[in-house]
Amino acid sequence: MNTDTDKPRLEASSLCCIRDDRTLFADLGFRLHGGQALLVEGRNGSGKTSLLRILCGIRMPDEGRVSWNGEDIFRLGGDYHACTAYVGHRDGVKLDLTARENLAVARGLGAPSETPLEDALEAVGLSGFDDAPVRNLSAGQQRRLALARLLVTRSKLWILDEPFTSLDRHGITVIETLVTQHLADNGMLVATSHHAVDLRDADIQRINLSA
Amino acid sequence: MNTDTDKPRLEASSLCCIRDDRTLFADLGFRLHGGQALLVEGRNGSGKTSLLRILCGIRMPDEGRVSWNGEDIFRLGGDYHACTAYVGHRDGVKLDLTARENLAVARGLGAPSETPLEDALEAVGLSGFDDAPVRNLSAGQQRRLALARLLVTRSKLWILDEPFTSLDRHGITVIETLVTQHLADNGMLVATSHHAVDLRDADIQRINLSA
Amino acid sequence: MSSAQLNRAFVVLLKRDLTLAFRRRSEMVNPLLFFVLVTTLFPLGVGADPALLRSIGPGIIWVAALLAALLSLESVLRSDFEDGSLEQLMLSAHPLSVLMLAKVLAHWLVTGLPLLLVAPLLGLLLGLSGDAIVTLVQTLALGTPVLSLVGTIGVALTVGLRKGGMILSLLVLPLYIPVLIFAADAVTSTGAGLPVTAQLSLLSALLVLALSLTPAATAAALKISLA
Amino acid sequence: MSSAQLNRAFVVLLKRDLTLAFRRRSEMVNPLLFFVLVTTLFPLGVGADPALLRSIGPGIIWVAALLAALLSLESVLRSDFEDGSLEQLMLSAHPLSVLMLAKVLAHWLVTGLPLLLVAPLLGLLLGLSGDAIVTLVQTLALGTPVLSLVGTIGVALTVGLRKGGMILSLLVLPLYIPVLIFAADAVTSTGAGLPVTAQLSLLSALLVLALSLTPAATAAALKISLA
Amino acid sequence: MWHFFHQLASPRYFYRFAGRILPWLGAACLLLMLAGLYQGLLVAPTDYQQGDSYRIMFIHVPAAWMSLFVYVVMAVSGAVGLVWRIKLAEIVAVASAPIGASFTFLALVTGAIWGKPTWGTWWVWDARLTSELILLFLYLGVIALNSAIEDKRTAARATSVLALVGVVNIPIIHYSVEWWNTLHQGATVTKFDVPSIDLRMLIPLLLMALAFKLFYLVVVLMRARCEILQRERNTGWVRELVEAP
Ligand code: HEM
Ligand SMILES: Nc1ncnc2c1ncn2[C@@H]1O[C@H](COP(=O)(O)OP(=O)(O)OP(=O)(O)O)[C@@H](O)[C@H]1O
Ligand SMILES: Nc1ncnc2c1ncn2[C@@H]1O[C@H](COP(=O)(O)OP(=O)(O)OP(=O)(O)O)[C@@H](O)[C@H]1O
Ligand SMILES: [Mg+2]
Ligand SMILES: [Mg+2]
Repeated sequence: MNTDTDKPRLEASSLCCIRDDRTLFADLGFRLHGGQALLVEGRNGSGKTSLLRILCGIRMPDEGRVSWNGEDIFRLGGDYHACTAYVGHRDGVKLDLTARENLAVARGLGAPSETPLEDALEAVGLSGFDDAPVRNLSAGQQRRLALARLLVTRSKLWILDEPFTSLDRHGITVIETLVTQHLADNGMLVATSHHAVDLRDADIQRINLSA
Repeated sequence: MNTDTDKPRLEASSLCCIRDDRTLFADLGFRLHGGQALLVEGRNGSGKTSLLRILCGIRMPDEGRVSWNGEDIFRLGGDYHACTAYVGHRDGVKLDLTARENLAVARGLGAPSETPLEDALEAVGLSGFDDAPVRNLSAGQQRRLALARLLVTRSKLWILDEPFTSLDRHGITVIETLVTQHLADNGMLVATSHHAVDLRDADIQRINLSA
Repeated sequence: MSSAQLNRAFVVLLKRDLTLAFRRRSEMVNPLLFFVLVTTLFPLGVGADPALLRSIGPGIIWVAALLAALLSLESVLRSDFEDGSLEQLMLSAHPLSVLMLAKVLAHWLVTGLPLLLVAPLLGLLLGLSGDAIVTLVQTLALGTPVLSLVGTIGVALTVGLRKGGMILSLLVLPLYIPVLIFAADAVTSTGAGLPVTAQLSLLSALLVLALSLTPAATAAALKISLA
Repeated sequence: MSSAQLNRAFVVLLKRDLTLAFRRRSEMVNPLLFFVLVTTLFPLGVGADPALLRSIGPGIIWVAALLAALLSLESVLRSDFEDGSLEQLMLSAHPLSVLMLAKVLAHWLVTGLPLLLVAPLLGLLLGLSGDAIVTLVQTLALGTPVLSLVGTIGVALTVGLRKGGMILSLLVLPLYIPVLIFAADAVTSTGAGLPVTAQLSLLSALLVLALSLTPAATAAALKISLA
Repeated sequence: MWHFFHQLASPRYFYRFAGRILPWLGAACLLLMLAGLYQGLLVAPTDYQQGDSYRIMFIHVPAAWMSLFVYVVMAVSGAVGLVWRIKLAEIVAVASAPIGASFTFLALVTGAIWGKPTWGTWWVWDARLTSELILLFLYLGVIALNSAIEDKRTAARATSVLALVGVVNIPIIHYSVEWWNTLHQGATVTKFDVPSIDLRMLIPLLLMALAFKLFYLVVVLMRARCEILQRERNTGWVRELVEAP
């Protein structure tokens, strides 16, 4: 693992993304340090999800590069993934497992943090639902479970695509608190949201893709 | 066809719907005459779609009955369907056909109205897109096409499930105008919508399923 | 609804499905290729002895046709279900059974008919005699529509389920057995120089039966799945 | 990542998939039933002559195993793709190829192993000798993992497509042919009293080759499909 | 030299370069083909066993050779495209598949036509015939996958992976089929060996083989040019090209 993780740095330069020969964005760049958040904004279909997937390393940019502490993320591969956590449009939870089992899998596949699974569930307001199959949880509760994944691995960089989908008012506050805490711990955030996000006095950059 | 279609009447009495042993609503009844609209309201998952599908005759109510001009809609079958048009959550348009071909199919399967296909496309703001495969239209345009179906058959009763999904401001106004016109022509409307619906001074009933 | 309108609805739907199939031409050949592939697996599995292949050839070709029909069946209703067109068909003013018949006809024209055309080739590969090949095509002409008709009931029952594929096979394959038996036997008998009118009339009877009964069953099954 | 963590990830994923399969027990038996059904279709198609059945038995059982493997394959990745878990696997800190190996192993334990258990029964039905049945089980033990491994590449390539099923067969069946040939031949040879070490070592070689090459190919294919 | 290849890999440059050499290649192909056919059909002597029917060899054998050759080209360029991310290589891989499939089909059909007079049957489950048939299936799988994926770049990359997997399997399939055949079949009619071929037969055969290679080159270049135009249709240089008179 990278020794530099204490002052992490995510950089993107001259990114370009083309889908079905429509250029979604071009020559996009930014630099993000520990403790900072990047909010990506834009209309439906403007390319927010595509950008996030490029930053995750799921998708190759059509031009440009993304680097983590100065190294290309595709070169880093697993070492980069060990520092990141992604919650996408789809929750990535298995409906036939219980909430706890889902978290255990997530932890087993990443770099485990010290937070016990129960605490992670409690943090997102799911204590008491540990052993129910996720199929019986409501959409909002499933979304909370997906977000609880962020806590069970040691990830500096959280990449969240519409984290507040299907969350009620209380759920949104809970997640905002978690994110603020993460930023205060020198973590980083890249997120999209159609809702306004209240991160108190965090250091926030914004990119608007519809502009 | 029914001779009574000039003063149509939709009645529901003591409807009850149960899903996965959860009672969504019970003992629900109403009576709707030509020129009137019924707006069904309620939270996510409260049973709005289920109610609309019962009114369409896709689903049997667990109790109670729905009648059209005094006759049970399941008894009437095709004769009832000839008087109704339904636009559900899913558009029901084929992505590989053109807009015009889609409308031609819809007309061929129902009781054709006199409106030429071009006029129907124009009414929803799709003129110029007649011959593009629907796959290349945006989500909002696809929704407009689905709504254009309402115009190509002679249907007294429109049943619309979230008609405004993916429509922009202008699209919403267009549809509201069509609906107002339909009501003025002695038509009937049953609709759900999370948005506020502006039907000017139409005669509106409301049912709230979350209450 | 008048019967003229019903006729028109039938033609409209048939034309729609054929147009759709034509717009996705490249997918149209898949069942055909599958049919050829499965047939060629057998010589590789049982050995290349021409006499042996000739004797099991009819059975092999028919089993392959069964499987090809089965796997292509899903497409009859699945995409209509997913984009909501199926609801619209249910809510049309016309009897669902007639509309289903139009869809099955389209499916057969697109996936069954091509099998008839390529079957002689497979017959040659497996060393069937000319007469046997003629009977093979006859049985396919009578039998594959039955497969489409009967299979559609199964599809209608499973269309709402996520993992349709495998369950569908279990529902439908047992129903296919009579067709398989009569058809394969007819071809084998021709190879042995025996008359086959009995088998062919039985197949025709099955076809008539399927034509008259299955559309209603499919319509009923659909109404249940969509509710 | 340390190799202890990698081991743990492998075990976690394997356990996850087995738990999931177990929670959906009723779907687990489907490939098995399909296998049995297809095998029993043949006697119906080719006639009941015992000598004939004995001689084509190995080929038939193996073709049925091929098709059963093929149809169950989709499930390896499809549901993970649909609920977004596959993205999470790609973004885990561990090599995707190792994780894929865990998934394939789970798939084989759930769908391949049961075939081994029921195959003797089918062998008996088709009149294979005791020795031949032993070889049949041996070849299935060596061959079905290859089917799972190779097939997963095809699934990875088609997982994002709407109509995966039929295309998958076209991609994968030709690649299955060597397994079919060696395995069916081994069983037939045993029946004829010939030694089969050559075939079995070839099958083992295929297994080793597949184990070492396919996970990387699957991982590469997945990265392309998900991008 | 390196600079030349580097430039060539840029679609725009390749488009123009291919456009310039295409007429020459086409002409050369035509000449060779005519010469080969003339030599083969008119000059070469009648075979003492097969009569004139053997002359289909001048189509069959080159087509069969090409069917393998094209697959290898496809896999290699696919690999190059995957490893070094050279778009042009992907395009060549994709463009090759239908051509290779056509050669394979041609070899099968001409072989079957040849088989009827020589062996008295259109088809036997001979090793070489069977593996040629499977090769056709491999090609068709590649084509099917490519047309099923809507995004062109993804399609090309997926196709490349499949072609690579296939090329690993070709020798395995080939030997397994050969082995299967020797085990199952006694003496077959299908002994291809032509012990010592008459020079007057060999020359047209080689001419035709060369002509087929050139033919492949011409068609693959044409298809690649089309593909490039389609992929780059939104770039400036293609717009200029289209708008220019
Ligand atoms: C459908 C039937 C046939 C198929 C699929 C077929 C396939 C092939 C293939 C794949 C090759 C190239 C082999 C290689 O380069 O390794 C080939 C070469 C050849 N074939 Fe055929 N063949 C068929 C029928 C025949 C027949 C009937 C004859 C003549 C009796 C014949 C004569 C030859 C000859 C002389 C060669 C060149 C041999 C060499 O390269 O050493 N083929 N054929
Ligand atoms: N799999 C795909 N293949 C081809 N084009 C796609 C694909 N997915 C998305 N697109 C196109 O890419 C564009 C950007 O999609 P993306 O999902 O990045 O948008 P977004 O900004 O996240 O939108 P939303 O607010 O709806 O989440 C869209 O116009 C869409 O049509
Ligand atoms: N196919 C189904 N099987 C079982 N339960 C279902 C099914 N479809 C919906 N339900 C359940 O029925 C309830 C009502 O669903 P319905 O679709 O009628 O809600 P709705 O009011 O239309 O919600 P929305 O505002 O999200 O459209 C939900 O709680 C849902 O869980
Ligand atoms: Mg998005
Ligand atoms: Mg609803």
